[in-house]
Amino acid sequence: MAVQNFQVDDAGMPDAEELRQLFTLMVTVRHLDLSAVAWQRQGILPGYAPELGQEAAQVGSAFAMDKAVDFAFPTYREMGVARTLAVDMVAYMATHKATWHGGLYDPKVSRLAPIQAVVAGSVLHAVGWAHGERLAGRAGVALSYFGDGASSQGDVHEAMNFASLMKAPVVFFVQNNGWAISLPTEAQVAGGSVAARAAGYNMASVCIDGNDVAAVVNATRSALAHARSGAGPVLIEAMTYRRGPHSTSDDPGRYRSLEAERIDAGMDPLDRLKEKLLSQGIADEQFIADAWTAARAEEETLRADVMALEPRPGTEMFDYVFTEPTEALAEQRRNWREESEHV
Amino acid sequence: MAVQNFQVDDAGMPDAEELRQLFTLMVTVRHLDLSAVAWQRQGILPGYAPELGQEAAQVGSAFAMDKAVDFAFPTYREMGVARTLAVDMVAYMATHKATWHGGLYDPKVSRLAPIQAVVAGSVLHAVGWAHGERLAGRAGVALSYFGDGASSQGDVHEAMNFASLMKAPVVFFVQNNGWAISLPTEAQVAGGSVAARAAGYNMASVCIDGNDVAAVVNATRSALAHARSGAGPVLIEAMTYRRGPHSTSDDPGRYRSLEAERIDAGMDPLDRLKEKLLSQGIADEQFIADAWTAARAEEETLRADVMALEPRPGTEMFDYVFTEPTEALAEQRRNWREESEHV
Amino acid sequence: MSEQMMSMQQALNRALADTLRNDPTALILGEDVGTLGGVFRVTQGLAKEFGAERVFDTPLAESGILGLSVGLAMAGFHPIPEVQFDGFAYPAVNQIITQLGRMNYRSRGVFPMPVTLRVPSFGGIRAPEHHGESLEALFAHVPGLKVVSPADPQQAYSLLRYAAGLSDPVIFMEPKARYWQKAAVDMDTTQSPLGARIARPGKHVTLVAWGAMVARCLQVAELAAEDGIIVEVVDLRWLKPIDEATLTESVTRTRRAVVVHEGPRTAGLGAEVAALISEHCFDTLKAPVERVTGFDVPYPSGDLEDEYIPNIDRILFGIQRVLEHRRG
Amino acid sequence: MSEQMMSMQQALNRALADTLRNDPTALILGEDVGTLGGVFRVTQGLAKEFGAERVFDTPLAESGILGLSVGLAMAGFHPIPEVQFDGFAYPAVNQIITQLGRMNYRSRGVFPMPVTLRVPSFGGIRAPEHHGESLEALFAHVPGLKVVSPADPQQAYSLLRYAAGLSDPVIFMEPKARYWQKAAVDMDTTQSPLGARIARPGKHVTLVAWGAMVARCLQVAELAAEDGIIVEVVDLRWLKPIDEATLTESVTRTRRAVVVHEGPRTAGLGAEVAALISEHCFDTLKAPVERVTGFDVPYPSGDLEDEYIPNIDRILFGIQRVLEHRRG
Ligand SMILES: Cc1ncc(C[n+]2csc(CCOP(=O)(O)OP(=O)(O)O)c2C)c(N)n1
Ligand SMILES: Cc1ncc(C[n+]2csc(CCOP(=O)(O)OP(=O)(O)O)c2C)c(N)n1
Ligand SMILES: [Mg+2]
Ligand SMILES: [Mg+2]
Repeated sequence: MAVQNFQVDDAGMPDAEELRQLFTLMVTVRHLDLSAVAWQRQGILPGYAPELGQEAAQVGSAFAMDKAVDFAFPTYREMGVARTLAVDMVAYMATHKATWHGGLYDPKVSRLAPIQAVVAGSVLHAVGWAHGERLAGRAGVALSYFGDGASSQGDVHEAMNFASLMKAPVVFFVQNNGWAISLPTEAQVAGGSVAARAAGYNMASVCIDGNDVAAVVNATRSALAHARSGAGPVLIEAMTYRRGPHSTSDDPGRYRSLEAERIDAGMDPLDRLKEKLLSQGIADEQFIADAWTAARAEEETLRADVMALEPRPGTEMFDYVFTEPTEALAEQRRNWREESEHV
Repeated sequence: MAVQNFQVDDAGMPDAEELRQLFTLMVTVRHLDLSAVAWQRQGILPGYAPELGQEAAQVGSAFAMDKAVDFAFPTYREMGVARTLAVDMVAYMATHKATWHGGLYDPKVSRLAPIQAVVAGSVLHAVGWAHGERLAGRAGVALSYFGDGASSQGDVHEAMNFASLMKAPVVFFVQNNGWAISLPTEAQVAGGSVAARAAGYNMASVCIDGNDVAAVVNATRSALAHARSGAGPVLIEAMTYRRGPHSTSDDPGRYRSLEAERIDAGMDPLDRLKEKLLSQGIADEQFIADAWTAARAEEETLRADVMALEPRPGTEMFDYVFTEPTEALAEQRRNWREESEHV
Repeated sequence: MSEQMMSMQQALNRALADTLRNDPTALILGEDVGTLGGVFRVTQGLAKEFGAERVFDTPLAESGILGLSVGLAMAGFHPIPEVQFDGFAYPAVNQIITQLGRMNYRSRGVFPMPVTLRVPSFGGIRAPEHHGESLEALFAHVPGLKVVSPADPQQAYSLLRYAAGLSDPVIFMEPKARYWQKAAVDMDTTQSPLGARIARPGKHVTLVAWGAMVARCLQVAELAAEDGIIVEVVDLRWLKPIDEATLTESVTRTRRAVVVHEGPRTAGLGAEVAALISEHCFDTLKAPVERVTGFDVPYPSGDLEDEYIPNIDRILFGIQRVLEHRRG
Repeated sequence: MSEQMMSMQQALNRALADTLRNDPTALILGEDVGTLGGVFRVTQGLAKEFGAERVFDTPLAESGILGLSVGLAMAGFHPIPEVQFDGFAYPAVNQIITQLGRMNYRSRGVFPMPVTLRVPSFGGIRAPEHHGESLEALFAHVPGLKVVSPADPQQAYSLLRYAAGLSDPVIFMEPKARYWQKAAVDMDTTQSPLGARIARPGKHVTLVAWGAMVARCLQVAELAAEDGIIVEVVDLRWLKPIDEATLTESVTRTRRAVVVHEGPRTAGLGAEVAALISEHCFDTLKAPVERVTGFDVPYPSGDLEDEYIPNIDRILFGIQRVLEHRRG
């Protein structure tokens, strides 16, 4: 399935220990994702965008990163990426709690750019960052996450053209989850394949089974290595399925039937990995059960911490606008304090 | 060279009489183009964007249109298209005379949209217009002109995706003239081919010799027929060369040598057609000479008329903003007249 | 008598249905406007009733949606595009400013642009980033555009019907925080859809607002009345062109004015309103026109949005300042 | 003594060279900025001197240029992108507003955006469509951006050096009609690059302007002086943040103000200046602040641009109106 000079062999396949780690991560992410939806129903979060069904794509791709040098640019749906990168998940959930746009985690330390709400908004940043790393003589590769819907945006085209021309070390990681809110991929992506676009830019690309975490790790490792070597960007289209609603305010029943969902979703990526682990003797039922227990424990602490998260002081509205504040803004800050905090 | 379901056979090749017409048009356009540059030097026009070398691409493509139903969307460099469509050339030159942005010709009657100064600005309009024609049950096809430079713009990507999904009757006619001001195509178009992009949208495309007017007519006719039949859009990449400066304020000596120009330009499209006409006995030297004489006569009248073109009354600044004017604007108009025309 | 209780979302839906019914050239397009009926359900049921040719989903590309609309208008249609949220109008700004606002001018009237762009606007719903922006200052500055915002269901119905009947491009800014409140709507109202509207007559000070801030100003007027301050509330409605006559008439009576909006203060539309009032009422004004606005900061996350959007207290402080101004 | 006669184009070129020399993270990018040296030759010679890695041509995509700059800034660089003309900043508006202006805020200071966006701006050179636009009102309204415009070669050098040294994003609007006029430039000036500047002291009326309008206002001041009217000209320089103190100080003395700009009147930056002056000088103002501006029409073709841009007559009429205002 590889095109041009880019070859995905099996060199990057995760070993048994890695598969166990991946399973544990996927369980953690799955449980946290379902919990976040529940938190929204319980009034803890005003909203949330579930990644249900995309655990293999997200965990697998982030797992392949070299956290010492690489950097990921997420959308609003990359909770699995964040958790895999060991981002502080309270600080991550702060976005969904409406505490701070972009999250409260330190993106530099986390190797995860702030959460991005503009569809396709950060794809060009990934190219710029990657080019900068190369200019600076560093070895980092940018991992740019976006969806099938985002592929329609002009910025994605500009990003692919720039990246290919500059041979920027970027991996465009497209999660084709079948939907952009209510629009199915076939009405979104002319020709049906985002990966097929890459050839037009003389860019390497590969379309993979995004629900097979081993395949995702392997392809992402190959792509990162390719980009790191200076051979140019790679586009990975990971075919997956958005098993849940677009967000907690969405009602998929308006545009797809449960029957269609069941057929299109295919086999659950967690079940697939579990079967593999068990059938290949990589893990036993106890291991599986322990993973779920750990996930539940993690979620409980997290829930408590998320609930305890206090609103940021209003002064921060003013304090992060500029690095060198202006007198006009300082005055607005003073007025705000007088009228709202009565100081 | 054809891709997918789109086949360019020789069915649309111009016959002998058409070749003579094409030659006459190309001579007219060539002479007018060189003259317009001279007019600029003489102070008649403040600026001009020569199409020197692109006569075959422009005349040939416009010649293929069905003026009863089709519609062309030009950039700022399509003088040859305008002349072929028999647009009133004084009204056309009005743009370059700085009389009125977009020209003074009636775009509906002319089947030529107003001159467009935003690179890639009108590509989406062509798609929308084409879709509208189909909705209205009319047979029109949109011919969307743009350059190699324009292909980098996000709007072009969005237009191709929309057009292919909607099967809109559009022909994207790309004049790859090797340059976007000072940037050569290889630094502009990743992969080097705009036509190659089409496959990624499951769109028909063909790359043609844009300096062979017969090939241009033939390919454009095929493409128009394909689009008209409801089979979807087609992209034609006409390989040509910008033999002159980008505009009358440009100095190509700063970014390309005369030697490189000579090699890259190849054979002049006019000379090619002339040789063909003579060698195949389609026309004789007298015909050639007459064409030039007619071109000179046309240019002389035109020059006089362009020179005579008066500035539009200032009130028109206000009169074309809205179809239903506002009181605020009416007041500005009154104030302007008082202060500037003292009425 | 056609008066009915309905929410703004329903009133807009009704206005769109009536437009599609009466104008065969009207088309609705945008992200998720078809099968889903829009993320705010404003286009709910329309694809079903009018067919997928007249109400259709587009790919996720706002520049594409606007560029397509310009082309459709050139072909004789009346497109009613939607951008899903205020902050996602930015990718379409080039098409809006250089094409939509200029095609009639450029073509010397040959290609009018009867395009009604619906933009769910403003904040107040604890939404993610870029879902709470106020773009009226940007749009009002653009030559060739008209801009309007309804404050309640009646205005929503009347103004959308009117805007969608114009042959000029109109940016129609829907205050999303007000989508769900119900009120009586008279579908056959003879009230003029032009100009501003005195939403509550008063005498001591004029509050000028639009969109969701009108309801807030009406609340403020209630509270102020308890202290004997009789506040006049002007619902500006048209943000371009601004109804200078109504503003002047009101402030000539009250001699004091406060303009309220959600968008950032600097170069916000409040500056234009303040400048107009100062120009027209210079000799009668008892105090400088106050601006109670959002701050010059990015629209904040939900936890802080009540600190950002002008709240009742801040508007009352503004009123107090104009009432207490003493020549210095 | 480093004073030298040079044009604004040369001063800018010099400022860029000095920046590249002193700041190893500085990069220049844009359409035709490399080999060609820019269509206005502002980056002439820089690619040759500093190499193709630091001064490079991009493909023809303004959103791409700005998005790339944001990413480069995240990687620790100081990009100095150029968009070729004002009207071609529109395709980049989404990246400018939602990303460039917000990344520092969104990341809570972790990713400052030291990006200096150069935009050849304003009209007056008989150029094609979209080559004469004034975007200051749009940019000044955007949280997170600073906006500045030089009026002469000295300001060009000093302000660009200063802006390019900031770690906040600055929109640098170059008045293209003034690129070629020469004047003395002191490269070691100790004048502060902050705030506004009294370009000519006066006493009867304050003219507020920026960019190319400063030179025109200085001409007006000369002419008015012949009639005994002593005009003060304030070169605003920073369009965001606006130097309210200097405006207030000046108008407190002159008690009359006229603001002049090329962009359309409605919701133009003149409204903000007028509103600020009215707020701060309410009790001293003898007449409403006049706005002499472009009209609410698309920037016209060359033949009509002198009818559109505030000319000497229209500015003189504005002065006359504020001088003759009588309480009515
Ligand atoms: C520029 C922009 N336009 C519209 C939206 C509203 N919106 C948010 S998510 C979304 C669908 C995105 O689909 P896709 O890229 O496939 O990602 P997915 O949601 O499936 O993960 C839309 C339309 C937005 N956030 N940004
Ligand atoms: C959006 C936009 N950006 C920049 C420009 C300035 N500009 C005018 S023509 C041009 C080059 C266009 O190259 P290409 O598309 O190849 O067309 P050509 O000029 O070769 O016909 C540029 C950069 C513009 N007009 N519009
Ligand atoms: Mg998707
Ligand atoms: Mg070209």
